[in-house]
Amino acid sequence: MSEFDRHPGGRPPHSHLPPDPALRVMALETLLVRKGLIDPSALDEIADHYANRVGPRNGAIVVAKSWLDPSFRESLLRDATGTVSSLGFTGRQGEHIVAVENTPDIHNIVVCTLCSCYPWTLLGLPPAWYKSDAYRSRTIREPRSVLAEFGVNLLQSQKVRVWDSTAEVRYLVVPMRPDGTEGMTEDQLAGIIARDCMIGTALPRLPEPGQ
Amino acid sequence: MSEFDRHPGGRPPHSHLPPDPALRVMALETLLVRKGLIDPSALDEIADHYANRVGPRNGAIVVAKSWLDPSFRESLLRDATGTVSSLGFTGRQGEHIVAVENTPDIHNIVVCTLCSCYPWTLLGLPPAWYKSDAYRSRTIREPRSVLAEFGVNLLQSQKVRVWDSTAEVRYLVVPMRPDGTEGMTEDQLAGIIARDCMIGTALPRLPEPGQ
Amino acid sequence: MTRIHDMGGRFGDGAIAGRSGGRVFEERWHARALALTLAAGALGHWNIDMSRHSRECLPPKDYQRFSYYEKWLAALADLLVRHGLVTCGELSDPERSPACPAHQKILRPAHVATVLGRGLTYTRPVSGAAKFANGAMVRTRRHTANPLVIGGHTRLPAYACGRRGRIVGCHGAQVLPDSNAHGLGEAPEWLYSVEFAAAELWGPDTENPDDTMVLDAFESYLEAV
Amino acid sequence: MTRIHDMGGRFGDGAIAGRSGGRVFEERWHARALALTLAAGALGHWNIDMSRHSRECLPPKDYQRFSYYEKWLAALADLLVRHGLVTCGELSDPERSPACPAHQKILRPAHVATVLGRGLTYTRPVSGAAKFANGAMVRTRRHTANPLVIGGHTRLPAYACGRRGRIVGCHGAQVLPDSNAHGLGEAPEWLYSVEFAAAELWGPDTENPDDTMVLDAFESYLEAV
Repeated sequence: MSEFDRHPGGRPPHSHLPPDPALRVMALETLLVRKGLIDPSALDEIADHYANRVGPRNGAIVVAKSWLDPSFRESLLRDATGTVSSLGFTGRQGEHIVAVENTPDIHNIVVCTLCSCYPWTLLGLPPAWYKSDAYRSRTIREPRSVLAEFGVNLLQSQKVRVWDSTAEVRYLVVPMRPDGTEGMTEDQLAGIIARDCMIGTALPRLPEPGQ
Repeated sequence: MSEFDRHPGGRPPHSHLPPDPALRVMALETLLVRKGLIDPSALDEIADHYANRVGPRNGAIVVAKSWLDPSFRESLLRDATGTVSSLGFTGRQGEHIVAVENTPDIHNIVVCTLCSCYPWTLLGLPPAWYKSDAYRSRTIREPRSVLAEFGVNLLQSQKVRVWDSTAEVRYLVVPMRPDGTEGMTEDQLAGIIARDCMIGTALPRLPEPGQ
Repeated sequence: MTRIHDMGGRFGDGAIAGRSGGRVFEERWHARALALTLAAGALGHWNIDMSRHSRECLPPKDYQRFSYYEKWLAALADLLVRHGLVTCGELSDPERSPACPAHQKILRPAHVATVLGRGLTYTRPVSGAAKFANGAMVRTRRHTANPLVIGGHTRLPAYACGRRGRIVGCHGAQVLPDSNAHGLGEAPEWLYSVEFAAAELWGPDTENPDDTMVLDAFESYLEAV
Repeated sequence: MTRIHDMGGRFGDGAIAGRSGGRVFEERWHARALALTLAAGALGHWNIDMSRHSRECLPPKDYQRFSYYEKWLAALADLLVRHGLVTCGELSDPERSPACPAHQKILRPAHVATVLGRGLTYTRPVSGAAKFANGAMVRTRRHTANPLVIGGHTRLPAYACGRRGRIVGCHGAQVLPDSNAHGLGEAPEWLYSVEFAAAELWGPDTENPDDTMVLDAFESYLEAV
């Protein structure tokens, strides 16, 4: 047994917390506040940061710019970390960004098989499905089956390239710009670039006429 | 997804049974009796067979005979299936037996990493620990650490050989005959050969003097 | 990776609990679950490899939380539905099911001792001699995958894929689980015991380089080296 | 086999649930669990690799039954005890713990935006050039085991052990998780993207032989072929 698998009394420390998850968090917060390790108002700030300040709109702006500006696109593909930093998109779980571009030949999709690595600075926190066992176990082996569940139909000619986020590099998928978006502004374009397009599990879609 | 992993409605059939295990068995028994698939008195017979008719005494007799009779030993090591059949030890989960003998050079221990294969005809049903994840995952990689948990201290010179029961062959460990057993009868010898000695997680011990 | 059951060598499971033993059946329902499984198996709709595969195919969340006989029960329910003997609706409400006449192969108490005591040999005749002799060096195949069925049953554990070992025994030709589990025939093959050095299997996690591990491998799991 | 978290390629997990998305925090306690983990991390007693390893070391039964933030919480509790900041007794009865003065690195609300927005680069200077050029063929090491610590942390997934691939990118030299997770120093190494043909990884389970999988691999995970 590794030393990490040995627990005195056979019980790992976390088993001493209450069984209900909400009570478990409360117990831990109470304890850490008493121990002087946590300032509860910092917790509110952190929650607010990820609930309201970072989210997939950041990534959508990056993609929209790359569609509109060839030199931005070139810069993004060459040095995404520097390029998105210049837009102020920096921080935890976004320290090293690589942009991978879909083409008529290649469709990219991102997974983290070992945990749930994800570009927080560009997409916010990952959705529950991205962190699920089914997505983690299956995407790396059967990406086309997973894509079909998400309703993504690839071009006949497209190969799939799956990126397993195994280090601190975070991947941003740059989808192909759909037909019919000529003349749209950066803001309008960002509006059709949903979060999943930048993970690789969706394709940008024009709003239905009349909507 | 393999076809075995697809379930209409996302729920595998077993999830339709009641949550409590005892009720689950009862529901299934009720259903199978109604469907004409099960005769409940056959269930009593099966339970009685494994509770009372087969058990580690069978294996202990085989080992004791091998200690007492060199030609039996030779026959057991050459063709265990035939040899134990001649004693009437035949049946389910004992169709193909191989006996592996401990020596001053080699200590044998048996595990089934993929499920819980075990020589039912010679040892009865496996104990809960044999079927546990911890035994299955660890024994094949760190047999000495597992043996230490069972209180087994090997001779300095002994190598460990772990048998992973991956097919329909079932392994019987033949322990070394301890000193001090000279003159004991087959029945007396069988009395010191506990079940775990024939899995490889214990060594035969003489009863304490006075017991 | 195959499935959750293929756990040989996994870290994290902690100490082995309940080493002192205990009763044959710790709960009355354990005996009933075992008996139900054997009695339903006697109907002949599936074989032992299908039973094993049904347990392996339990969702990992269920496989990890279920106790041993809960796995048996769940796998039995899944087999019964897969083979058309019962429906999901009947599982959730057994009383709703109509009473049926007895199955023609229903196991009666008078036959239990005979059936259990007889066993089922897995040895089969094959044409041709065994490919590997005792002492031959072999390598296991590189992928644990079943070559016949995607996600299918196999008895080559993941920890032993692509590893060099030595033939230390031959058990004759036996039914191939990879085929039999999927109703593709018994496809018997020569079955060998293959011995591996601990370091070949575990690399830096080797506990003691003098130790060895032996597994039973079908001929198609092996190539000469 | 490493641990239960190393599930890439595993069969049996079924359909992907909840694909339509949902709120950032589905429950209020999710936000609290995330925030607690980040705030406790800011105290500087452990690094991200230790956090990941703590989650990986959850017993498989817990890892499979816990939801995502339950894993975070449990791993946080284990880290706090391992690093001597709290005791098991205090976890079961927080009110019994004496009130303590603030830790000198306690995260205050005014610093949250700065700390989260700054991030932590993992790039480090190393002496010597990268060993592999773009386009070079490499093979991953044969065992997923951490060579420094038995049962230790590594970022080489089991499905990609002993496989041939091609270098398709280099991300500079970065902190080596295998060392950093165990307090053995940052031991930076060149980090590459390595691309594998699907069939090399999955053999008979390959979904489409035209597809590829790319992972980030540290130089010591690779050998030239």
